Amino acid sequence: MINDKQLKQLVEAAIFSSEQPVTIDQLLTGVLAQYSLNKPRIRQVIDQLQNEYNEKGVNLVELASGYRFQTRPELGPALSQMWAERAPRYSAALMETLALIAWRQPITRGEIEAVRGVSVSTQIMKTLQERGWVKVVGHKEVPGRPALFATTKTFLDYFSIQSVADIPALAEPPESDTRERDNQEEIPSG
Amino acid sequence: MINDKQLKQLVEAAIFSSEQPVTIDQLLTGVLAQYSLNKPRIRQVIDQLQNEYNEKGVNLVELASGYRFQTRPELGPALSQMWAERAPRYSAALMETLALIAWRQPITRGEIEAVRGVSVSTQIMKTLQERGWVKVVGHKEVPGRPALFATTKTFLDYFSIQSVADIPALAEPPESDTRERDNQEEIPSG
Amino acid sequence: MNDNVELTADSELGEQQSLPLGFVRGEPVIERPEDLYIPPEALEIMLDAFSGPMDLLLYLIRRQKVDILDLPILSITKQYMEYVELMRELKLELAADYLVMAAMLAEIKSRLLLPKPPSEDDEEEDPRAELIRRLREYEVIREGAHQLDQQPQLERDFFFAAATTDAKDLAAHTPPEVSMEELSLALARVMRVVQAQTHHHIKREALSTRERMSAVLERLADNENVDFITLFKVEEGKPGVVVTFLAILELNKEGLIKLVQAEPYSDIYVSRASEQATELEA
Repeated sequence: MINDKQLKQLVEAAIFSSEQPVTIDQLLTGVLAQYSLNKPRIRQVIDQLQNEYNEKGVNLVELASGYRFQTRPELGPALSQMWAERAPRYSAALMETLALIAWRQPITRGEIEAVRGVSVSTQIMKTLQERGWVKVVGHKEVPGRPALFATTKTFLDYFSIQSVADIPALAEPPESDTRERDNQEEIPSG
Repeated sequence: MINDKQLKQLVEAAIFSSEQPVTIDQLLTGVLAQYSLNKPRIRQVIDQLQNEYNEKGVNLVELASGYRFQTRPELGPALSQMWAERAPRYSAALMETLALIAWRQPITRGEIEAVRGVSVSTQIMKTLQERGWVKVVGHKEVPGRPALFATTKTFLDYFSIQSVADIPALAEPPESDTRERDNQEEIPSG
Repeated sequence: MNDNVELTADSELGEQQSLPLGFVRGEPVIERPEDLYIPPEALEIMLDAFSGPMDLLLYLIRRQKVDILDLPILSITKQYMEYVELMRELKLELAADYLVMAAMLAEIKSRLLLPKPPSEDDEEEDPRAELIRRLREYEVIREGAHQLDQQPQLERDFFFAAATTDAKDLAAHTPPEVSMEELSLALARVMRVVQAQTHHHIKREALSTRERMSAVLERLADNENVDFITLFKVEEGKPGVVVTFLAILELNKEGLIKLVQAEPYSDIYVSRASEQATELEA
């Protein structure tokens, strides 16, 4: 025999420890197999649990495939912070392209490629524009009329830079750095 | 600002939805980053939650690497029936190797073999590392530079121990043994 | 696990009367060995159950109910050898480690049986000492392993209680955060590249036109027709472009390369003079 309290604990623990939603049938044939219990009894226990968890950080919900505990919907945005580091990071190539546009705007893709010594992928330009950081401000009057890219106000807001004029100063390479590189026989990539 | 109820829900949901045990620091810098809260406040919330879950099917426990919700110990037999396929059995050879690493870390494979009087299979070392119980923490500065193995917090969490010292037999080596080991350049276990 | 084995062994004690007689070191075993009342099937299970020769040795000592410190080396060695021989007789796969231990026991035994030299110095210890030390050390570890196994284990005695969350999906759709510092670092990298290029202007000027001529020829070796423009590297700056241009003119003058232009203002193609680039001519 199993008393009400034990039964509730067992159902609660079974649903919490399952990797998949759990049905009442699975409970009856699984953890509760040794007791003679019926569906209405289990449903009653689940009702009680749903009430108990109503105001909690996790709720007991019924899905098409069974019952499971899930976090309270309105906590989603705050909880997503926990996985923030999982969000993909921008590549060095994207950051350098963005830096170049900010510093040398308006600039064509070809000019960016000339400085970086490697081609700039279409995906990078697309990402920068989708993020709202970069936009086309015109076309250079040379053969092919390439687009001229510039940074947006959204970009400035994001980085809290007062004006575009502030940007180069932020990245002025230190003296030591220049000296050091003079001693190196470095060939630019590309 | 966040009120007590919301805070408790958020902490509860964060611990329930994390794949790893969660520390108070992780809560403060993660889900709670936008609120100015301090450790004592969070500890208070965790105390409340521990009380609330005291009689439930799952309990909030503190492990070596943080807080985690886990099923009530006495429900183990019933639940393990339901999730039998999940529970692996470990050989005596594996457990002895693990115990040796736990107690004598950092230790080389050769040193393990010397004590056990039998070669340690590659499979055992692989299993221990795949489970995240054991990791290579360095190399011994002797010919061949053999890897030095140590146990992880994951290992402590898995066996619900706070530290290796909690295992009585391991905590107290026999008299004669202690004497001898004093002469060695022993690195304290971490 | 070893406790189970012991139970199996003990339960067989009364029932098992006949054992296949084995050979120990080539000598037939006339008498049934003491304490060895284990049928082959059980022995096979036992061999699996023992985690190694140390485990087997400890088992034999415990069966005699003696302290490890009083290790009765003669009887233990005899029993151990009997086990090993029996394992061989039954063609059980025997780990080499069991034979290593057998050799060690035999050596200790012979040292014990040898008369002690009269000028024995104090340093000389009991031949059993090292084995006793190892056995005690191993016993502690084995006990530790046993206690570890008794600890509540995740997924055996308790389970991780988890709740699913939509927060992960929310996080995945959040674009990466970028700090001002990251942007500054990116800009610094770009500026270093620009500086390196400036630096190269000076270096390239020092380059001889002859060297560049070789480079251009080398470049042409694999390609029949090369777009004139591609021979220039923008990042070399103006001086680099000039050196390349001079090299191309010189190569042309020396008849080493051929410059082909289909029509005025169209692309110019360069090829090695030895190659017939007729197809490009209008």
